[in-house]
Amino acid sequence: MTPLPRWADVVLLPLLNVVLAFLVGGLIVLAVGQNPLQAVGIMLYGAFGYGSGFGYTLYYTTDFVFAGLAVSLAYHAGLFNIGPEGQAYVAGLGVILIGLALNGMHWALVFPLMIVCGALFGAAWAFIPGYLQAKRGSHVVITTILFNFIAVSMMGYIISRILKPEGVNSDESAPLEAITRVPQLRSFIELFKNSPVNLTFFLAIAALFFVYWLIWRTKFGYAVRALGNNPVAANYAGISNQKMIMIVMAMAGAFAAMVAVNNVGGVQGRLILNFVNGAGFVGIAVAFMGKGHPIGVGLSALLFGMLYQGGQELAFQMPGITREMIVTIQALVILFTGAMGDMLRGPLSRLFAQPEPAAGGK
Amino acid sequence: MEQFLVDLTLILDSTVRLAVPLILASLAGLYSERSGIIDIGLEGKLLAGAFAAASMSAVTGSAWLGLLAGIGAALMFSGIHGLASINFKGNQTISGVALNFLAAGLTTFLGQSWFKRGGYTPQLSGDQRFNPITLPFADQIRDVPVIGQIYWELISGHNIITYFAFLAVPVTAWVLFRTRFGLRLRAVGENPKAIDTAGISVTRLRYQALIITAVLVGIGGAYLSIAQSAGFNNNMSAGRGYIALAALIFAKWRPGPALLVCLMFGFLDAVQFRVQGQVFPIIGEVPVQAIQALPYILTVVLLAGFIGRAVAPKAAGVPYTKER
Amino acid sequence: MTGLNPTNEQRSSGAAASALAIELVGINKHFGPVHANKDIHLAVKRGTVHGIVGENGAGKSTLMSILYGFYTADSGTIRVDGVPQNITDSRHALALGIGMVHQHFMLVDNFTVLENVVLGAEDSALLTPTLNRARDHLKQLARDYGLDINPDAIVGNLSVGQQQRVEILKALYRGAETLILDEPTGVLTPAEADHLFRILGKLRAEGKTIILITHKLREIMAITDEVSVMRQGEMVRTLKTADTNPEELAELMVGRRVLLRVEKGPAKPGDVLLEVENLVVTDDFGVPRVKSVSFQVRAGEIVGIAGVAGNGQSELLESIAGMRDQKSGTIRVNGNPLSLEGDDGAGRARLAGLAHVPEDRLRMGLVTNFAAWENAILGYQDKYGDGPGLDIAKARTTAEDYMKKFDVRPASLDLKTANFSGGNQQKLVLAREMERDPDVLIVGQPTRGVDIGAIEFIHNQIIKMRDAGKAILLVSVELDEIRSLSDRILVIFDGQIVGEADPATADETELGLRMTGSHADNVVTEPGTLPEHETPVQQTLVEMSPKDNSARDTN
Amino acid sequence: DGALVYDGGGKFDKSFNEAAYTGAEKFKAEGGAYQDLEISGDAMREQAIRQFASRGNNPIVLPGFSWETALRAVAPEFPDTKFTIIDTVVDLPNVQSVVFKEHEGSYLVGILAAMKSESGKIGVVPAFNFDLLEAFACGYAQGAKSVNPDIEVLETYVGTGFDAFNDPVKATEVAKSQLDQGVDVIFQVAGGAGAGVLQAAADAGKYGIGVDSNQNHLHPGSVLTSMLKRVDVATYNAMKGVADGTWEPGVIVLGLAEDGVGAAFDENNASLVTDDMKAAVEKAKADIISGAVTVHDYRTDKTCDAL
Ligand SMILES: Nc1ncnc2c1ncn2[C@@H]1O[C@H](COP(=O)(O)OP(=O)(O)OP(=O)(O)O)[C@@H](O)[C@H]1O
Ligand SMILES: Nc1ncnc2c1ncn2[C@@H]1O[C@H](COP(=O)(O)OP(=O)(O)OP(=O)(O)O)[C@@H](O)[C@H]1O
Ligand SMILES: [Mg+2]
Ligand SMILES: [Mg+2]
Repeated sequence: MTPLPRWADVVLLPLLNVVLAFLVGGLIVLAVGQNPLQAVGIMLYGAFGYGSGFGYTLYYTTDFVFAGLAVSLAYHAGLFNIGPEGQAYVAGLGVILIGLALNGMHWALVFPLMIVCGALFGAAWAFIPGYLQAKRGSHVVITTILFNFIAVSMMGYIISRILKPEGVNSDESAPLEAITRVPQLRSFIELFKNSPVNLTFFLAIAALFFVYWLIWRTKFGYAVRALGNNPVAANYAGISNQKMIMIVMAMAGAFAAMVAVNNVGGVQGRLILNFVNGAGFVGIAVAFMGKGHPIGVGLSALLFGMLYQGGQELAFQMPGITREMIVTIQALVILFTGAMGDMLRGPLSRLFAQPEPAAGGK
Repeated sequence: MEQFLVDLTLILDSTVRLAVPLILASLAGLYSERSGIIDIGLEGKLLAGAFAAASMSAVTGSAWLGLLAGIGAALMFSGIHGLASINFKGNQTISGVALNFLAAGLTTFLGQSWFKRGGYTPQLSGDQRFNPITLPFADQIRDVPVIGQIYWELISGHNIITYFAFLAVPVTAWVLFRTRFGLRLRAVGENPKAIDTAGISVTRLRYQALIITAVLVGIGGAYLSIAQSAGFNNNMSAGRGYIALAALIFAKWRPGPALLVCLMFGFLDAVQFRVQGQVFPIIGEVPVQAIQALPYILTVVLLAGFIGRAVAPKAAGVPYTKER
Repeated sequence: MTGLNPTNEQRSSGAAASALAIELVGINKHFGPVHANKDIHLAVKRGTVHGIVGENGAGKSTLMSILYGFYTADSGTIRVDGVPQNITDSRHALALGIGMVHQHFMLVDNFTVLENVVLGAEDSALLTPTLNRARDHLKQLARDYGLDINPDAIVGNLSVGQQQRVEILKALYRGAETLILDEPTGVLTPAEADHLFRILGKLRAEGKTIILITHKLREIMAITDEVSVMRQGEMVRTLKTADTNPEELAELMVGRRVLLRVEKGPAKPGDVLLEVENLVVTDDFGVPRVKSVSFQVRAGEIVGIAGVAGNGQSELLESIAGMRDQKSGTIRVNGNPLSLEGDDGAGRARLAGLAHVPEDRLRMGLVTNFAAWENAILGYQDKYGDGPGLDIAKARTTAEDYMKKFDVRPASLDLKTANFSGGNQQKLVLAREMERDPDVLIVGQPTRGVDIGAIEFIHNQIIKMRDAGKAILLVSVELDEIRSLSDRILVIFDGQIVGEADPATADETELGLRMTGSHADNVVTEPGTLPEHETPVQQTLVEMSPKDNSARDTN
Repeated sequence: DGALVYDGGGKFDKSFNEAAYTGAEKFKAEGGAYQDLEISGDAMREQAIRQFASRGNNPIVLPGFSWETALRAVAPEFPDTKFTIIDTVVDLPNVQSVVFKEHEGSYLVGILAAMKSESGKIGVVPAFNFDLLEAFACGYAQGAKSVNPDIEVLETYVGTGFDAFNDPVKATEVAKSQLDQGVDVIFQVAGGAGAGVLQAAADAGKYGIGVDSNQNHLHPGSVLTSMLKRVDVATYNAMKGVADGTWEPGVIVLGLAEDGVGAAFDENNASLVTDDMKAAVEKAKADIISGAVTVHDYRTDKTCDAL
C-alpha cells in the first residue's frame, strides 16, 4: 500500500472519519424522525456558536485533555491506565483540603497550591498500582479498575461522614469562598459569560505542550518510550524499569488530578460526590484517538468537548433527541475515528497512488 | 454449628447467583483474548445482551427468544469489534471503549423509543423469565440434615443459565486443551504467524473466537435482565464486564481459575451484604463504605501477595499484518 | 482437515513430466515503495539441493515466502512439478508438498513440540488421538532422519537448534517433498549445523528437493548442487556449485571483491581491564546458569568464549553487562568492582567503561519502533544534553556519523529501525557500542544473520579495537568466528569454564569435545546436546571449506 | 410555559423524577404546557437552568437537592423567573422550596411492615449510605418499633454511590440476602434499583414496600404498600400556581398534615392490608398531625436510635 501524503494522513483521513461517524449518527437521527442536518447545525452552534456555549466546550475539553494525558503518558511507558476516574476523584480531596485550609485567601496563592496538592493526592492514588506492577507484577489494568471502585467507596465515606458540614442537605464539603476559587474566564472575558471554563483551561494547554516536550524532547521521555516499546532494551539501556513504572504512574495520576482542580477548585467550589462524572473514562477514548500525541489528545479532547456541549444543546433544542442519542453519536465517533481509523486508508491511498512504473515480468 | 452451616449455604447460594454473569463474561473474554483480541467491550456486550433479551422477551413473552436476542445483540457487537480489529486492523482497546459507549447509548435510546419508559423495559414475569429449576429429589431430601440443605438450597433451585454457566467452564477447558479448535485458538493468540504459515486463516479463527465470545456474553447479559432480575434498566451491567475482565487477567486466562476468581468476587460481595452494619468484636462498627470496598481491596491484596505476574497471550492487542 | 496422504497422490499425477520440482517465472513483489523481487526466474531440479545467496535485503526470504504462499506475488507464475499453480496461501503450498523453515521460526513458544508439529495438520477435531498418532509418526521421523527430540518439551525452553528441528519436523510431518530452509544455520552451533546437513543429505537421497538460503558460502560449497545469486531484488545468476568458488559467489553477491579471511597481527596484551571472579549467576527461575566462573581479559586482546548455546554464555554476558543480578562473585572493570543491584546495573556498567553488543539485537539491543538516530544513542541517552532535555541535534550528528562509518543502509536517520535489514540493524548496534571508545567491549554473536560483506567489515572493526588497546570478550556460536578473531579461547560447558585454548594451535576436534562436556566419559544425553559420535563429521565439514582453514592459518 | 429539569436519575426512574413528570403531565392534560430536559452531568445544571430562564419558561421546576448550588448561582440573574426546587431549601425571593417529611411517611409504612411481619424481622434497602435515604430508613424503623419494640430492622445498602440507583441486579441480591436472614417485609429506598428489591420479595412470596410513586401495581399482592412522596403534587402545584397567579416563594413543607407523604392503599394491596393495619396507620397519622407523636428526622442530628 502506498503511504498517504502527510497532510492526508494527518488531516484528511481523520476528517473523513468524523464525517462518516456523523453520517451514521445522522441515519439514527433520521430513524427517530428528526432532521439530522438541523441536528448538526444545532450541535455546532451549541458548541461554538455563542460565548457561553463555547465556554462550556472549553470547560469539558479541559477535563478531557487531562484525563487523556493521564492515559497517554502511561501508555507511552506501556502501561494501560484505566484509573483516571478514581485518580481524579481522590485528587479532589487534596484540592478541597488545601482550599478549605486557605479559604478566604486570594486564588493567586491558592491555585498553585491546589495544583500541587491535588497532584500529590492523584499521584499517590496512581502510584500504588504502579508500585504493585513494578514490584509485585500485579497487572496495572486490574489494579486501576479496582482502585476506581475503591475510590468511590472511600470518597463516599470521606465526603458524607467527614467533610460534610452541619446543616447541609446534600453530601458535599463546605464551599470555598469566591475569592479562593480558581477564577472563571468570564470574569476576564465577557465572551464566556455564564460558562464554567476557568483558568485551568490554560493549564491544560500548558500541559499539552509540557507533555510533548517531556515525551519527545527529554531524556526522561526517551526512557519512557524505550520502556513502552521494549522493556528489555530499556533495561539494557541502563533504565530502571521499576522506577520508571512507578514514576510514570504517579505522573499520570497527577495529570488526572487536574480534573479535580478544574471541577472542585474552579467550577463547583466544593467537593461533591461523583464530580468526575465519567471524564476519566472519556480520557481513555481521547488518548487512543489522539494516538497518545499531545496534538491528537488536544484535538480529540476538543471533539469530545464539542460533543458534550453540542449534545446538551441538542437535547435542549430538539426534544426528540435525548442524551442517550448523544452518547450513541459519541460512540460512533470513537468507533470511526479511533478503532476503524484506517478503514478509508486503503481506498484513499489508491486514490493518491501515482501510476506505478511498469512492474516488468509478464 | 447448624445455624452456621445454614448461613454458609445461603451465602454460597448468593455467591453463585452473583458470580454467574461474571463467569459467563469472563469465559467470553477468554475466547476472545486467547485468540489475540483484547475485549474491553465485554461491558457493552453484556449490556446490549441484557437489553435485547429483555426487549424480546417482553414483546414475545418467551424467555428463550429473549435469550436468542441477547446472543444476537452480542453477536452484532462482536461483529463490529471484529470488523474494526481484524479487518481494519484498528486499535482493539478503542474499539472496545466505543462498544461500551454504543451500548450505553443505544440500549436506553432504543428502549425509550420502543417502550416509552425511559429505557426501561416492561417488568417481566412468568415465562418471560428463566425461573428456578427444582432438581429431582430436591423436595424429598430437603429435610435431610446438611446434605439435604446443601442440595436443596445451593445446588437445586437455580435457573437454567446458572447451570449452563457452570457447565461452560469445564467445556471451555476441554475445548481449549483437548480439541483442534482449542489448539489453534491458543496458537493464534500467541503467534498468529505460526497459524498463518500452517495454512490456517487467522481472520477466520479470530472471528470464530469472537462468535463464541458473543454467545457467552450474550447469555450473560440475558441472565442479568431475564433471569436474575425481571427487566432491563439503564446501565444495568454496572461494571460487571470490567470486573469479569479483571477476573480473567487474575486467572491468567485459564478457565478453571477464572471460575474460582469469579466465585471469589461473588462470595466477597455476598458476605459484604451480610456484614454491613454489624458490630465486630474489637474493631467495633466499620463504616459501610469500607465493607463495600472490601472485595476490591482484598483482590488487590491477593493479586499483589500471591498471584504474581500475569502473562497475557503474546499476540493479544496486536492486529495481524503480514506486510509491515 | 489437511490429510497428509491424499496430497501425495495428487502430486504424483502431475509430476511425471517435469524434472523441475519448482519453477518460478517472472515473479515481482512490491512492499509499498520497495521492489523486493524484480522479475525473478528460478528453476529448481527435483532431488537436488539448491542454494540461494545474496546480501541482506536482496529479496531471498520474500521470494521463498511467495513460493510458500505466505505472500502473494504481484505478478509471475509458479510451476510445481511442471504444473502452473496459483498458490494463494500456505495451506495450498503445503498441499503441493512445499514446506518451509522460516528464518524466524514460526513456532508457538508455550506449546509442546508435539502441539507445534500438528498445528494446522490435525487429522481430527479431537486432540488426543491426533497427538497420539503424531507421536508415533515423530518417532518414525526421528528414526529415519536422526531428528531426536522430546515431543513433550515446551518449545520455548529448547535451544534454537532444537527449535529448528521442530520446524523441519513440522515440514516433514506434512509430507513435504520440497523443503525450503531460510538461513537455517544462522543460529546453530557448527555441530548442530553438521547434524542438519546430514539430515538434508538423507532427504536429498530420498529424492526430496531442498532450497537452502544461507550467508555461509562454505555451506553452499559443501552441500548444494546448484546455487543462485540474488542482488537488490534481482536474480543475478544460477551456477552449478561444482563450477564456482566462494570468491566468485561473493563477488556476484556484493558486486565487489570480498576478503574472505580475517587479517590480524599478534596480540599485545596489557593491563587487566576486565576481571571476573567466582561469578555465579542464576536465571529468571533461580536456576544457576553460571557456576563460579573466573577469568581476566587484558587490554589489547580478544578472549573468545566457545560453547554450545545454552551453557551459560548468555547469562554470563548479561551479568557482566549489568543486566542480571549476580548471585555472588565480583566483576571488575578497570579494577573497579561493579555494583549490580537494582534493575539499572547496565547504566553503571557503561559508566565504568564497558560496552555491550547483545546477542539478540531485536530483543535487547534495539527499540525497533525507534528511529535510527534514537537507537544510535540507546544506553547513552543521558550523555545528550546537560539538563533534563535531550540534545537531539547532537544525537543526530552522532547517528549520522555512525551510519556513515559503519555504512548502514539506507543512511536515513529517521527510518524506523524495524525497517532496516538485520545486517544493517546489527551494524547500527555495533557502531553505537564500538564508537563509544569503551575500555571493555563484550560482544555476543556479532555477525548473526549478517551477509559476508558486512561480516568482513565487522570483523575488521573488532580487530581494530583490539589493536587500539581495548579488552574484548567475544561470545559466538560460530566456532570459526571464535577461532579467527580470538587471541585466547575459553571453553564453557554447563556454566563452567572447562578449559582454555590457543586458537592458533587448538584442535577443532578437541575443542568440540570439550564444548560438549569433554572426553568420552562425559557424554551428555540431554536432548539437544549432541551425542559424541557426531564430532568427527563436524570436522569433515570444516575441512571441506579450505578458505576458512587458510584464514585461520594466516597468523 | 413551565419547565422541568430532571435530576441525575433521569425522567423515567420509576420513582422520584418520574413522579415529577407525572405531575407535569397532569398539568399538561389540563391544558398547560411545559418543556423538560434530562441532564448528563453536574456541570450542565447551571446551563440548563439558564437556558430555560432565558427562553422565558416559568416556573422552572427543579426536583432534587442537587440543584441547590446551581440554583443559588442562577436565580439572582433572573429575578422575574419563578423557580421551584424540591427536596431542599434555597432562600431567595424568586424561589419556592418544597421539602417533604419523608420520615413521617416512612413511619406509616414501618407500622404496616411491623404488623405484617411474622418473623419479627423486617428490612430496608437504601441505594447507598446517604442522609436523605437514612431519613426514610429511620422513620420506617421508628414506625415499626412503635408497633413491636422488639422487631429487628435490617438495613443493607445496594452500593456506594449514585450508580447504585441503577443496579437492580445487585439490589435483588441484597434483598435476597435479607430474605435469607429471615426478613419478610422489605422497604426499598433505591429508586430504579428498587425494582429488584420488589421483584426479589415477590419471587420469595414475601412483601416489598415501594417508594416515592405508588408502586403497588408492580407486583399486585406482593407490594405491601408504597411510601408516597408527592413530588407530582409539588410539581403540579408549582406549574398550576404560576398559571393561576397563586405561586408564592418561600418554603413549603409537605408532611402528613399536608398529604405530601403517606402510605398507598389501592386495589392492588387491598388483600394484604387488614382493617387493623389501616386503623393503626390512621391513628398514627392523626397522632403525628396532632403532635402527639413526633417522628425523629435523621437529618437533624445524623443519628437514629431506632435503627
Ligand atoms: N513484510 C515486509 N514488509 C515490507 N517490506 C518488506 C517485508 N519483507 C521484506 N520487505 C522488503 O523486501 C526486501 C527484501 O527482503 P527479504 O527479507 O526478502 O531479504 P533477504 O534477502 O531475505 O535478506 P536477509 O539476508 O537479510 O534475510 C527488504 O529489503 C525489505 O525492504
Ligand atoms: N516497512 C518496511 N519497509 C521496508 N522494509 C521492511 C519493512 N519492514 C521490514 N522490512 C525489512 O523486511 C525484512 C524482513 O526480514 P526478516 O524479518 O526476515 O529479517 P531480517 O531483518 O532480514 O534478518 P537478517 O538480516 O538477520 O537475515 C528485513 O530486511 C527488513 O529490513
Ligand atoms: Mg531473509
Ligand atoms: Mg532477512
